[in-house]
Amino acid sequence: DVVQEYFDGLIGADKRIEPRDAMPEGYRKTLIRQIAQHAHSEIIGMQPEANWISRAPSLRRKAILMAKVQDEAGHGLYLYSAAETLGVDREELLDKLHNGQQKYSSIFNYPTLTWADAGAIGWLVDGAAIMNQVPLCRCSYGPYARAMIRVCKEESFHQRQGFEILWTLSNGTEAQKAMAQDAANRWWWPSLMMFGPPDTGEAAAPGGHTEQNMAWGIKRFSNDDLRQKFVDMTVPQAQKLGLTLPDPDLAWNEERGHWDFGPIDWDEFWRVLKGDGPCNEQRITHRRTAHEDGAWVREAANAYAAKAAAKQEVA
Amino acid sequence: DVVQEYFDGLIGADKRIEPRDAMPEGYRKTLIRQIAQHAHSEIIGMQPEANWISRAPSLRRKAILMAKVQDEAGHGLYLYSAAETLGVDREELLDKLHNGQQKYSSIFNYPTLTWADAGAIGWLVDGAAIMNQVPLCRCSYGPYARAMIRVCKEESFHQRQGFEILWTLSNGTEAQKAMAQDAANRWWWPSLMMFGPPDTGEAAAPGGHTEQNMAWGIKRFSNDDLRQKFVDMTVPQAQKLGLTLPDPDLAWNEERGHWDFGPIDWDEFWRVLKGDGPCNEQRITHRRTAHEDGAWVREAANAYAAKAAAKQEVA
Amino acid sequence: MSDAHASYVLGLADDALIYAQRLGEWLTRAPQIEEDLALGNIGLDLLGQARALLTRVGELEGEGRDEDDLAYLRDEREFRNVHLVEQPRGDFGQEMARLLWFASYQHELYAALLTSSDEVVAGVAAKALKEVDYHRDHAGHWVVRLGDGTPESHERMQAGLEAVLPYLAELFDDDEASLRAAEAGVGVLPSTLHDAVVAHVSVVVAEATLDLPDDSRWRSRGGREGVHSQPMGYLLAELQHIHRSHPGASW
Amino acid sequence: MSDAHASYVLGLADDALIYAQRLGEWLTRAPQIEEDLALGNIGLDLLGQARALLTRVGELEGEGRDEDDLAYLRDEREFRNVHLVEQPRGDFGQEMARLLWFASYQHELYAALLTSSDEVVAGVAAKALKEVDYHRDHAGHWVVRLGDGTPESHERMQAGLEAVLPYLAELFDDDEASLRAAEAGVGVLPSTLHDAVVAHVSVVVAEATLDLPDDSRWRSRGGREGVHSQPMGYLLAELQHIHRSHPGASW
Repeated sequence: DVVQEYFDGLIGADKRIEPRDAMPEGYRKTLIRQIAQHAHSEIIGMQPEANWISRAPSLRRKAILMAKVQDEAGHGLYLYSAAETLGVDREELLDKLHNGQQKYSSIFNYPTLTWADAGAIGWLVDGAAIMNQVPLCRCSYGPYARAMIRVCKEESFHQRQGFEILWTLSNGTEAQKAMAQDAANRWWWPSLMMFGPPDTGEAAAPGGHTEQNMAWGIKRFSNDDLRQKFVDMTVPQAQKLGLTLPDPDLAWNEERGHWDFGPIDWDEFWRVLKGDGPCNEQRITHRRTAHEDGAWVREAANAYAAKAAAKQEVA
Repeated sequence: DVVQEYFDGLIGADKRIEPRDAMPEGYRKTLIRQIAQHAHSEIIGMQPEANWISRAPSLRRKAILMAKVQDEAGHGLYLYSAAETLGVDREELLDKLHNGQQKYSSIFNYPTLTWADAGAIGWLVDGAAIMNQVPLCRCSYGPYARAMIRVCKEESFHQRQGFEILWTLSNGTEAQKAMAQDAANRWWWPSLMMFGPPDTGEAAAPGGHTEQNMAWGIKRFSNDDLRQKFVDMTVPQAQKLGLTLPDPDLAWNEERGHWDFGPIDWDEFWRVLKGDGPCNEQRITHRRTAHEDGAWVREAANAYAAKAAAKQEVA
Repeated sequence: MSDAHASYVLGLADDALIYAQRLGEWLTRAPQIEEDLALGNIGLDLLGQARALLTRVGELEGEGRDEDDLAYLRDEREFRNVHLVEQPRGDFGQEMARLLWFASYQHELYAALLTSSDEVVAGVAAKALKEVDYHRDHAGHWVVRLGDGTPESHERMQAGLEAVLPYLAELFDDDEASLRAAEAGVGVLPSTLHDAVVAHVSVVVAEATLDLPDDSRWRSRGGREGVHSQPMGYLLAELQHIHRSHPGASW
Repeated sequence: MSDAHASYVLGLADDALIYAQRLGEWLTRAPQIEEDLALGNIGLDLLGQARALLTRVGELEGEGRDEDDLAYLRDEREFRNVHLVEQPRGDFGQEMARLLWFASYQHELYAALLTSSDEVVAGVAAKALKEVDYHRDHAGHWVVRLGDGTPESHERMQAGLEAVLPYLAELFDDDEASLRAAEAGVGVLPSTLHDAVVAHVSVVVAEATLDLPDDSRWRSRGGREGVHSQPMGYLLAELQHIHRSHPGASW
């Protein structure tokens, strides 16, 4: 069929697919699901950090944190817009988030217990996110790739800010050092889980689409490859921070040229993914409440816009 | 008329009127209004202190404060019961509180801004209340007089606790001393206003009922007499606390054998009484919200009681 | 005196302290004045238990910390209470659901601690047992009245039971400190209390014409290791702010 | 450098700081993502103003206090903000009513402070004037959209205007510090800003098909003397708790 041939040609030539281009339904659906999940993660991901805005321990940090959470709202907007180029609208995607039909990154189902968590999220969670996202800047779908370029630029800024928070803490009082170490202890393993289930073995995702997604140019590296890259990048940073990562098996493997690391608790991963994490319920309820409380405002804005448009037509 | 003669005879002999006794409508109405206002004051008066339960600076003080606020709820209950002996019910009185038809002591329209205010309320506000209430222990209406005896006993306990809070503060750090002095500054004048408008002069209450109430044995001393007694009692206590009362005219008058004090801002008194105090709106809204939020609970309790009674009848 | 001993007692103390803090919020907000009184009383009882237990923890530690040092100067990660007690106030039905479960739990707990090898703990348990007997009854009566009251109250009371459900399993988790405290005869294994607590609550819930909800889609974890839910930080900010604003002051 | 000078600037700073704190609460709670962004932005602008002004206060005092000492280590009675900005978050309509009034006030204020004899204050005013121009517009657009939107939004927006009404008079009270700061050419008398602010708001309210509410039955007083409303203590507990929990630490 002509559509498929044209599409395959573009993909084969490593060219970008644009909204005007015809594309296979599977490709479109996969992209919508992935971009939406990514957008939802930005929006839900605001919550754990917003939890510290009111209590940030200095005004400078408060300002940086507010700006960061705001950036995440911005990322959400770019990404919903990218998804909308595929013929869905934001309201529909939000409904799917709220009723559980679409997911967001499971990392945001962990609570932020101390100020150091604002640092650990920047350093580890944004660090892992960048690792996942940088390849997406070359994704075959144009609007997604362009959104990712913008997102990645800001994320790496956030990652440095997170590192800087921990740097200050680990050079601070005993209590601050302990706080930084505790945050590293709690966020390390969930960060490794952000790359998704292993490529092979018992815990691998049943019926994974990795191969197809790679063929489509939506995915460029396997989960385990990205995870290894992340570990290799992060271990030296932890050393610089003077923090111990909570894995006794962590060791440099001269032969592989990589850091070895211990087994991940995939039971926890699947448990949290399926809804039994510390904050799944709270995150969705918070989000849903904001949306429902704001319904009258959105309706009013639409009604006003309609009236204004009608007036313009008359005039 | 026989009722009036019998009633006058009891009053003349300084005997107690009891619920079974016939009484003039004016006496009954005056008592209902006064007892209700008194009960409302206990209930609204819980709020300024409850504001400090969650933040009390030691566990011992937290426990004492919780017990005190609870006692006030208890006082409210005795007093509503006393009013009910006059043929009204609590729900009706609460409605009148909530819709502004009945008043509560205006002192509770001032906010509690610091922990020291918990002390100042005990020391000054409870102190003034006791001064007003002790004579009521000999009030002509039996149930009211008996409720007052119980209330006064607990109030004087609270007054001592308030004094003790301020004593600790004024023997504490500089910041604590300043806190105690600030509380005395803010609560002194409103406490003097608790005795009501002056007996004579421009600011006197128009159409006052003092004479009639005295004849009925409901009131035993004039507002100004009670106020003077309060000043005379309190000034030496302030000296003991090392606190300065915010009145440059305060001076011992050898001739009168009383403390002279400066002019009271009766404009402020009338303004706050009429609704323009710092917390009038907040106090009533808080109270009304609690009542409305609890409506379903009270309805359920009634429905359950009715069902239980019906079952008992069948059995 | 092992660390586990102090840790175990600290868990008991923090449960009581944090729930007292939440119950204190009801004063001036209860559905009727009698309940301002009752919930204040229950809060006071719990505060009293917390004070005695915190003082005991201070003795066991031997570092000179008193009840106020422990209540006001620990950070969130050092609090050992379960998530159930730190959750924000819901409606009155939800509070009665929480109180019924928590008082039933404390009832079995303190009954078992009567024979604690720590005499102070045994003493606290003896006094507290009478208190929580009343708490449990009080909550039970309300659960029945609300469950078997009006259609609205029935629905709300059922919702209250559902709302607290995810926080119940944690009450019965055998954490490290309780394992070692039980071995030493100081404490009791929480898991051993489960059946009696459920039995008591089930009777009340049945009388209330309500359903005991099924297993929850998720459950809280980690309070005993100081991993709390987000409302905890705000609760502590309120609890500790004034005390921390005046370092070293006496009150 | 008089005390009145520092006090006056502190009042400006605290208004901005405390309102920034309230606006920060909207992040993750706004009716649409664009508003999370917008309210976050406005909060950030105010926080920036507060930081610059607090730093200036520290210089004027000459006691070595920096912006964080002033924000985190003052007690409630030392804060000089008006009651309007410390009130708890209402619904979005009420927030837009508050923002419209406050930004209109700040607009006239900063316009007048362009010629302040305190060059730092004049500099902050110049930068802030552009910011609050946007804040005022943003709030104005929403007031119009909500007032002239649906029947529900009309009603809610009207209720929002009523809800903030009691807190407006205080914005224009000439307190001691402002009297002296105005005399010295440092500041401006709040009362002189009143008419222009009301004029601007009136135009917006009329376009929104709403009514400017009549005088309030009561009005707030005393914020500039550190006499606040009860929500202020809780706001400060949240703002300051972590900072105060780590005396002397750097962040």
